[in-house]
Amino acid sequence: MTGLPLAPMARMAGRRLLYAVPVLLAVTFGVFAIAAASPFDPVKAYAGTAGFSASQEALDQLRDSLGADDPFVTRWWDWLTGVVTGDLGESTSMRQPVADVIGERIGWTVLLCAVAFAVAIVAGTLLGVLAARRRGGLLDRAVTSVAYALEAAPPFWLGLLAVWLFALQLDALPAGGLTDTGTDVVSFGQVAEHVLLPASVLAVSQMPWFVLYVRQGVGDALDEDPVRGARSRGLAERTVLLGHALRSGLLPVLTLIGTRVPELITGALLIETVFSWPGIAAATVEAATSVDFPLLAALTVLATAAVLLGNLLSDLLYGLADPRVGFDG
Amino acid sequence: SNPDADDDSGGSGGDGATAVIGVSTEPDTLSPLLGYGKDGNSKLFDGLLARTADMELRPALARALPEITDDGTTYTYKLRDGVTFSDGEPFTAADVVFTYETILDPGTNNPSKGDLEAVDSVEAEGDDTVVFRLKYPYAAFAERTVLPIAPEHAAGKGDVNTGPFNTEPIGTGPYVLDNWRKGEKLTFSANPGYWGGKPKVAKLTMAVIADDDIRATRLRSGDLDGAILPPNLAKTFAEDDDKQTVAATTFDHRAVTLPTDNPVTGDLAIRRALDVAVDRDAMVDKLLEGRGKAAYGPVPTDSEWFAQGTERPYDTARAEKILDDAGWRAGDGGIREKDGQRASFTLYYPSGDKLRQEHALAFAGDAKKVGIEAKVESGTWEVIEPRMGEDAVLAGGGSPADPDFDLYPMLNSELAGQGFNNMASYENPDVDTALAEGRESGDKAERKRAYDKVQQELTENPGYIFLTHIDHIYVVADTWRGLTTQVEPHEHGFGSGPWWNVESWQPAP
Amino acid sequence: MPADSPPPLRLRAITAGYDRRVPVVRGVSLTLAPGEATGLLGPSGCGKSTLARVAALLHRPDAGEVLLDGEPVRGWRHRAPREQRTAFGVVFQQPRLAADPRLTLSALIGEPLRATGRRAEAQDRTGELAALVGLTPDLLARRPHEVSDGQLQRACLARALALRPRILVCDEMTAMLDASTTAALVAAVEDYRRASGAALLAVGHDRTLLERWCDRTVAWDELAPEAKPAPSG
Amino acid sequence: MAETPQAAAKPGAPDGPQDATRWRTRGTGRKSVRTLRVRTSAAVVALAVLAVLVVPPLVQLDQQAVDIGNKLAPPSLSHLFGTDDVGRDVLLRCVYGLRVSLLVGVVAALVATVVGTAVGALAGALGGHVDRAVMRLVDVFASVPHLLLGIFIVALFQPGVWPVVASVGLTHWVSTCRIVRAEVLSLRGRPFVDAAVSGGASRTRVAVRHLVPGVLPQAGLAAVLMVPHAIWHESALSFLGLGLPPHQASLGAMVQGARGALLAGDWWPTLFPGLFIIIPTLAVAGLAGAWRERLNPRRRSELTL
Amino acid sequence: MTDRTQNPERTDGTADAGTGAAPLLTLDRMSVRFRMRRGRYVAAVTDVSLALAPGECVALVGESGCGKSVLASALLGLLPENAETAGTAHLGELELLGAAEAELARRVRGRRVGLIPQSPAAHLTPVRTVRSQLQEVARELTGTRGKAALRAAAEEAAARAAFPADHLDRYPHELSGGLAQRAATALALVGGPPLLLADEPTTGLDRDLVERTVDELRRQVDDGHGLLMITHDLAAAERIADRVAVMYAGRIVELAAADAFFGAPGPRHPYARGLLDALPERGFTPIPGLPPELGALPPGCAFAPRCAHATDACAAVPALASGVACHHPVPAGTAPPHEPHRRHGPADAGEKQVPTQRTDKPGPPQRPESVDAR
Ligand SMILES: Nc1ncnc2c1ncn2[C@@H]1O[C@H](COP(=O)(O)OP(=O)(O)OP(=O)(O)O)[C@@H](O)[C@H]1O
Ligand SMILES: Nc1ncnc2c1ncn2[C@@H]1O[C@H](COP(=O)(O)OP(=O)(O)OP(=O)(O)O)[C@@H](O)[C@H]1O
Ligand SMILES: [Mg+2]
Ligand SMILES: [Mg+2]
Repeated sequence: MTGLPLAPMARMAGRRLLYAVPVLLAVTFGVFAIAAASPFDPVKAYAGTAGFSASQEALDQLRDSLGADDPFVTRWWDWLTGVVTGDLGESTSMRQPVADVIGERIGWTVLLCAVAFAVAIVAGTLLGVLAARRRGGLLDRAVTSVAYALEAAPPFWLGLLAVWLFALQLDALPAGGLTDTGTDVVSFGQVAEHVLLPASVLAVSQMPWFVLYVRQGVGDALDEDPVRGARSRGLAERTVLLGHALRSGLLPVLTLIGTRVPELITGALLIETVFSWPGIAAATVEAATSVDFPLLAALTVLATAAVLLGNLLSDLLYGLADPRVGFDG
Repeated sequence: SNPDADDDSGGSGGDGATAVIGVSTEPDTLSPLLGYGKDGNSKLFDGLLARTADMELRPALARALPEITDDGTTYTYKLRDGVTFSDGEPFTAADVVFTYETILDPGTNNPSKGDLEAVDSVEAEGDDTVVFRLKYPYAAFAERTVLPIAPEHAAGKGDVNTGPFNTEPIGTGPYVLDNWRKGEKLTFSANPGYWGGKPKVAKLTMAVIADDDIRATRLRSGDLDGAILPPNLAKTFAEDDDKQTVAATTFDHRAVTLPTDNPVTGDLAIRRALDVAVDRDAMVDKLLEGRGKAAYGPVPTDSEWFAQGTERPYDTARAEKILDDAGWRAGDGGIREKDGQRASFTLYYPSGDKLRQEHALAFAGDAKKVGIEAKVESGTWEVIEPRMGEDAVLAGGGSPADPDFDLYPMLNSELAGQGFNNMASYENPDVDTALAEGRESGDKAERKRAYDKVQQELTENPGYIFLTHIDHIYVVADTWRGLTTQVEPHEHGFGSGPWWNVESWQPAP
Repeated sequence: MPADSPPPLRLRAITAGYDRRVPVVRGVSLTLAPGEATGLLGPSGCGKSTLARVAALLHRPDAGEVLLDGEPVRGWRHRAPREQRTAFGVVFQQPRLAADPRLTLSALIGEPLRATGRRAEAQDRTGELAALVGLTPDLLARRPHEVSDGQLQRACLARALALRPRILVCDEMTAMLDASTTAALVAAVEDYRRASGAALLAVGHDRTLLERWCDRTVAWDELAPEAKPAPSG
Repeated sequence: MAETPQAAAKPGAPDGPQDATRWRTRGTGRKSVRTLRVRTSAAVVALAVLAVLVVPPLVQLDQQAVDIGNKLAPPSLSHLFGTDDVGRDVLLRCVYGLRVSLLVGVVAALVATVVGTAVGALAGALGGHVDRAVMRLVDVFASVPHLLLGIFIVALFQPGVWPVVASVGLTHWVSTCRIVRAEVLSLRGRPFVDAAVSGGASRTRVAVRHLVPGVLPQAGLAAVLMVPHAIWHESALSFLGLGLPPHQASLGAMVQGARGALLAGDWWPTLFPGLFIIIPTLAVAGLAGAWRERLNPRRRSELTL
Repeated sequence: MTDRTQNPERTDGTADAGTGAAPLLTLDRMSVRFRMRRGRYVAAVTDVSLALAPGECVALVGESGCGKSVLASALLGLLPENAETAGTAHLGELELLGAAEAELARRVRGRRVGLIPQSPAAHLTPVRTVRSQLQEVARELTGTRGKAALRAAAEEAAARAAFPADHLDRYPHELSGGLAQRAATALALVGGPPLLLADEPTTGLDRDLVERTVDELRRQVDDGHGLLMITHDLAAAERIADRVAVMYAGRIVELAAADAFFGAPGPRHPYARGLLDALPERGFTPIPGLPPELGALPPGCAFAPRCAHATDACAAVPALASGVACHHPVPAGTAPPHEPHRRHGPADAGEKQVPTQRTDKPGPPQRPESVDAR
């Protein structure tokens, strides 16, 4: 009858959109500032190995032509005014317009992250519920121990292990790339097969938080009166777990959806490198260390947008999931 | 930019072999104007000259080796006829002039334009002759003209620094670019109209795999046909029947800089003691799994430029004697002292470089045995660079083409402390003189004498402790015959490895 | 108590609710005379608890005025000065929800004292209050889920009395309790009121009880002429 | 919940109503297992702390002692955990590495948890405009990719423990903050908060006494997860070439640096530091789990240490 | 306290129900205790024996904290982990106290035994609307499928419990106390269980609603369902119950037919009399003394410390004999404390409860001198 409380949700989304502007300004300014303060030298980075033997004159010329001596505020302002007119600038480290750099790669990163995140959330929630069902039981102990252990395992390390196991020992999945090395044809089947391993590794590296928070939330909820009430009504164990305990214990999990986005990006950054995935995250480190301001700014904006969206999504979801919280943020 | 835009690769499966090669980095650009392929073997392009397996220059787009006149200041190249770019346009002298002039243009962000510093002017004389005039006689100049030639009609359009030519190159080379999916791979197919004949390997893929271990694993899983690997991983393929290991000898050295301004590393006795205290053979054996050579200078022992007799055997007793004689006496914790100065210095290596870390640790271990402490620290180049004047650095480098390329910037006192040139601020007037002689003389014997002198001086006053020359190791599937390598420089990009001449590979019978 | 002193609590034309468009309480006025016990009867769901929360400065009304000792109240909840908030002792309708599950009963009872910086008294006063409401010592160390609802309600009453409020608001305080306990707690409240002269607003459904307990019992519809009929009829 | 009841868990206690009564409980009597686990965890943590505090100053061995002639020696009596690829003793480096990694992990986790809980509780408890403003500020922190900030911080200073700690601590409080805030938002409308307000509690008091205890389990979980996470974060930085210098052996970097050796079949330089990360992590998690159970008012009465 | 040598008298069983049918629920010396720290125990329910026939309603009354709710929870296996049980509780063939969790969950709760929990607001899942919880129960217990059918089922259940339909889409925290109570009742009625345990089903309800609820429950009983109604609302108990069980400190101390209990001759146990006397329409005087500590019960009769009639005999636990467990029961036939009460039935449904006339307005109840129990 009532459906979703669309009006307050829309108001919240609108408010967030307004706030996004100062947040984006602050973040990009901050990134320009720290990048400028960092000892990385755009000229050396541009020159790469050639820089070691380059003559001072050549370097000076390069410095001049890259505008590397301009104060960062100027560069930020230039970038900003450029962006307003639709010009994202040109990436010095990729020798390409920023729009091209991003356009070519962003889709694959989104695909990887989306699949991984979905898997992490669904599988993490399921495992967490199963573990919480019998706290202290064998399954619980196994799942929690593995979760903690995984949290200590860096994604690139998991990636290596996964490649070793699935590509080498079992020969079940391709070890990297977007398509088979021998072909350039991007077909659905190829991509689906190739995304499986990197996405799983990324998902597994994200899973511990979901598993443990679901376990904690559901476990606590199981001890409380509402679950007692649900049990007394004769609901099936599954309904009690999913419909009551999980629903009550879901709040932190929904919050995680927002807060794990930065971790997801960090993870993607490493996973893309390990699996030769042609996405954008791997370019972040290069953009940062070569102080490629236009690219760095664009990537930061993307990351910020992802984070803000994730947070908005989780805030909306927990307004829906817990009516006591509401859509006030 | 659509990833699946060009797909003419499907048909090539039938009419030719394919090769998939794992490389660790991808190029920033494929435009020669910004430095791609400047040392030759660029696959997509040709230079005026090219190198043979023995690093001899041979004609490529030029019909013959250049004619050198005016006391070595004028180089005249006659161009090959009938060469076309892969888009069908003919190759002319104008393209050569365009290429060199664009690189030298101050607006072009080509960091290695210093290589062409000697060039005064480039002129076309007719369609098939190009004349380079130099500011000063430069014996090694011909070596620079392996630089790839870009077509004026294609590369001249758009911004040279960020234009589309960077990612969609057109050249005269044996291969054309099919597709470049950044971060994943580059695929090439054989250029059917290649002036040198269509290559047997019809399709060439360079898969970008940054991590050594992953590269090794993918090679093992059959995903790759060949890859460059560090020695310890290459070793794991030794027993593999369908893999061959190809080791390229190199000029790629690892050395510890001993800054002159540091009271410890600047001390001659310390330098000489360290020079004989390091167990180079053990390093080759253990760190490189035997894939390399002990280094006594930038020039490897098997180079024709090596000054015979300058090898220094490992001799801790001698090192201790040198130190004792110089007044460095054992002090606290086994570290020597002299006039209140502890024989201790800091040794940086660039963080993340495992091989250098191992060299640094091994060096420190050896130094400790004779009572000298090298405190190993790591840092990014940004951290290291300002400290190079006082602290030792585990440096690397090496370029096989000509001894001048290495020795001059490394040892010339004029370049002391300038960027990464002469990192140890080495100052030795005799060396300076010899370097100038070697650089300017056109006579090979004369040059050899000069460089011998330099190497001799290094034994007397080692400003760097050279440790090893590192072989570059490639593991390749056994489906190919007659793989060779060139002598490789420190940097090994696309043009190195057994695939330096992939265009002439023959499939195994 | 001087007769001309202003009423300790006066609600004037209060409109309150949880959605401005459909207020639950409309135009309700109610005055508590000094020392007087007022019983409030009304059908379930009509807004009694809401009104009680407004009166205790816990819920901001949409319109209308609350006068405390003749002074209009300007802020609600934390915006109200502490003296105003603590002038009320509130016993909530549902003890299970009104008790922090993490506190033992003795902490629960002593909490207002600690919160207002009277930590020193807390220990003694807790014991006193517990005895007053008939909580045996073994219960004091337990947490809410380890005691029965009635026992918890006793603790909540003790908590409400901890700061010696001038006005007691008891929202269905005895609904959970058996007759004997009801009588005992009412006696405890009355003892307290006799000693302190506090006014009382007792919300309930039991006319007999309220009439027996209070000086005056009002029905909900008497308070707000225009109030719509209670949703549950 | 027990699936099967257990008959007569205990004979009637002397003060029970009937000595001869046969009592059954629906609990599974897992308490003893739990107690054992908590004790083991405590022992492991104590051992780790002891190792970290006592061994390095006591042993005075040079963990950097390089002996390339003896590289990748398998575990033996002279090197219990074998040697790594430049011949350093793995056991000794594990102990030193534990020191650095625990320092990085624990300090970063503390920073993240304390800052996150404080800010989250503040925003959640105050609500309204304060909440919005604070949370947007938090968004700013959350938006700079963690590793990026880490790279900048580490590059800005020399690689070392404190930059790494800062780079982990400064970014990771955000998730704790949001988790705490969400939970506080949900808690602060509960009737027991009304009761506290009416009892004269100030905003801070409400937050500290009623809201924060309610979110401590969540915050505590984040804290525990942060320890191994910080360890991996450090190793991710070393993966990118920005980790700790070699004289500060860190477990994460040891594991990640020994990948090649593992592929070549030499497992010890990977396995032992890996275990040195995982076992203390599990022990800390075990203790923290017990602590969280103690926070849970419904489980508290059952748990004894 | 070990003098319980005689067989515990089989309490009067189903005779009163007048149906002669096999009992629906039979409790035999059922006990529940809680394990506390330091090896101490709280004896919440002790040796309760009781039978409940189909079509019968037993009202369980007693002082707050005497163990009523624990008894109900125990029957559904919903006790916390530190609880231990003894004795038996048979629901037909099934022994409830020892039954497996799966058995209880799948076949007993909601289907054969319904529970209206005390503190209903706390027992609703806070993050879901009343409607969704009602529909869920309907789907699981009655197998109703389809959107429309579920809606109808939910609305019907709500109507039975007098829960207003326009409040169905609210979340539990948006309900008033009375609304939550009705929601809980509606939820328990959905499955139509043969045995209903109603723990204070009328708290927070006004008189009209109490009557509607009680009548609805009575209708269930008249349809042959059994009802164990735990209540403090003696008027409601009187209106609905066939028999009254009075519990004190975990034991049933009196078990009597409702008319006899509320009318003549009235309760026989001193505690029960005190309870009735405490009603506001009667004396409004609490029973003196503090409620007993269940963790440290005195040997013998737990009520003795507060009992005016206590003698040395009370040092032994009195057995429940002919409906009362007391060494000095008020003899049957003593004048009832007050005027006769009405029985339930449609005839008097509309009749308003007439409060005890009060000749003069009495002051607030005086706190009696407490009898020091310690
Ligand atoms: N937090 C809330 N949000 C929305 N509506 C609410 C909220 N709390 C109560 N209501 C609604 O306001 C109305 C009045 O509730 P209130 O609790 O004041 O009633 P009450 O008179 O105390 O009833 P009862 O006697 O049943 O306790 C009810 O319809 C209830 O559903
Ligand atoms: N989990 C528990 N641990 C220890 N003691 C408990 C626990 N739950 C209940 N008790 C004790 O058991 C006794 C019986 O509680 P119960 O809830 O059954 O009382 P009740 O008769 O329902 O009272 P009320 O009328 O107040 O609801 C009480 O004295 C209570 O303190
Ligand atoms: Mg109410
Ligand atoms: Mg109860």
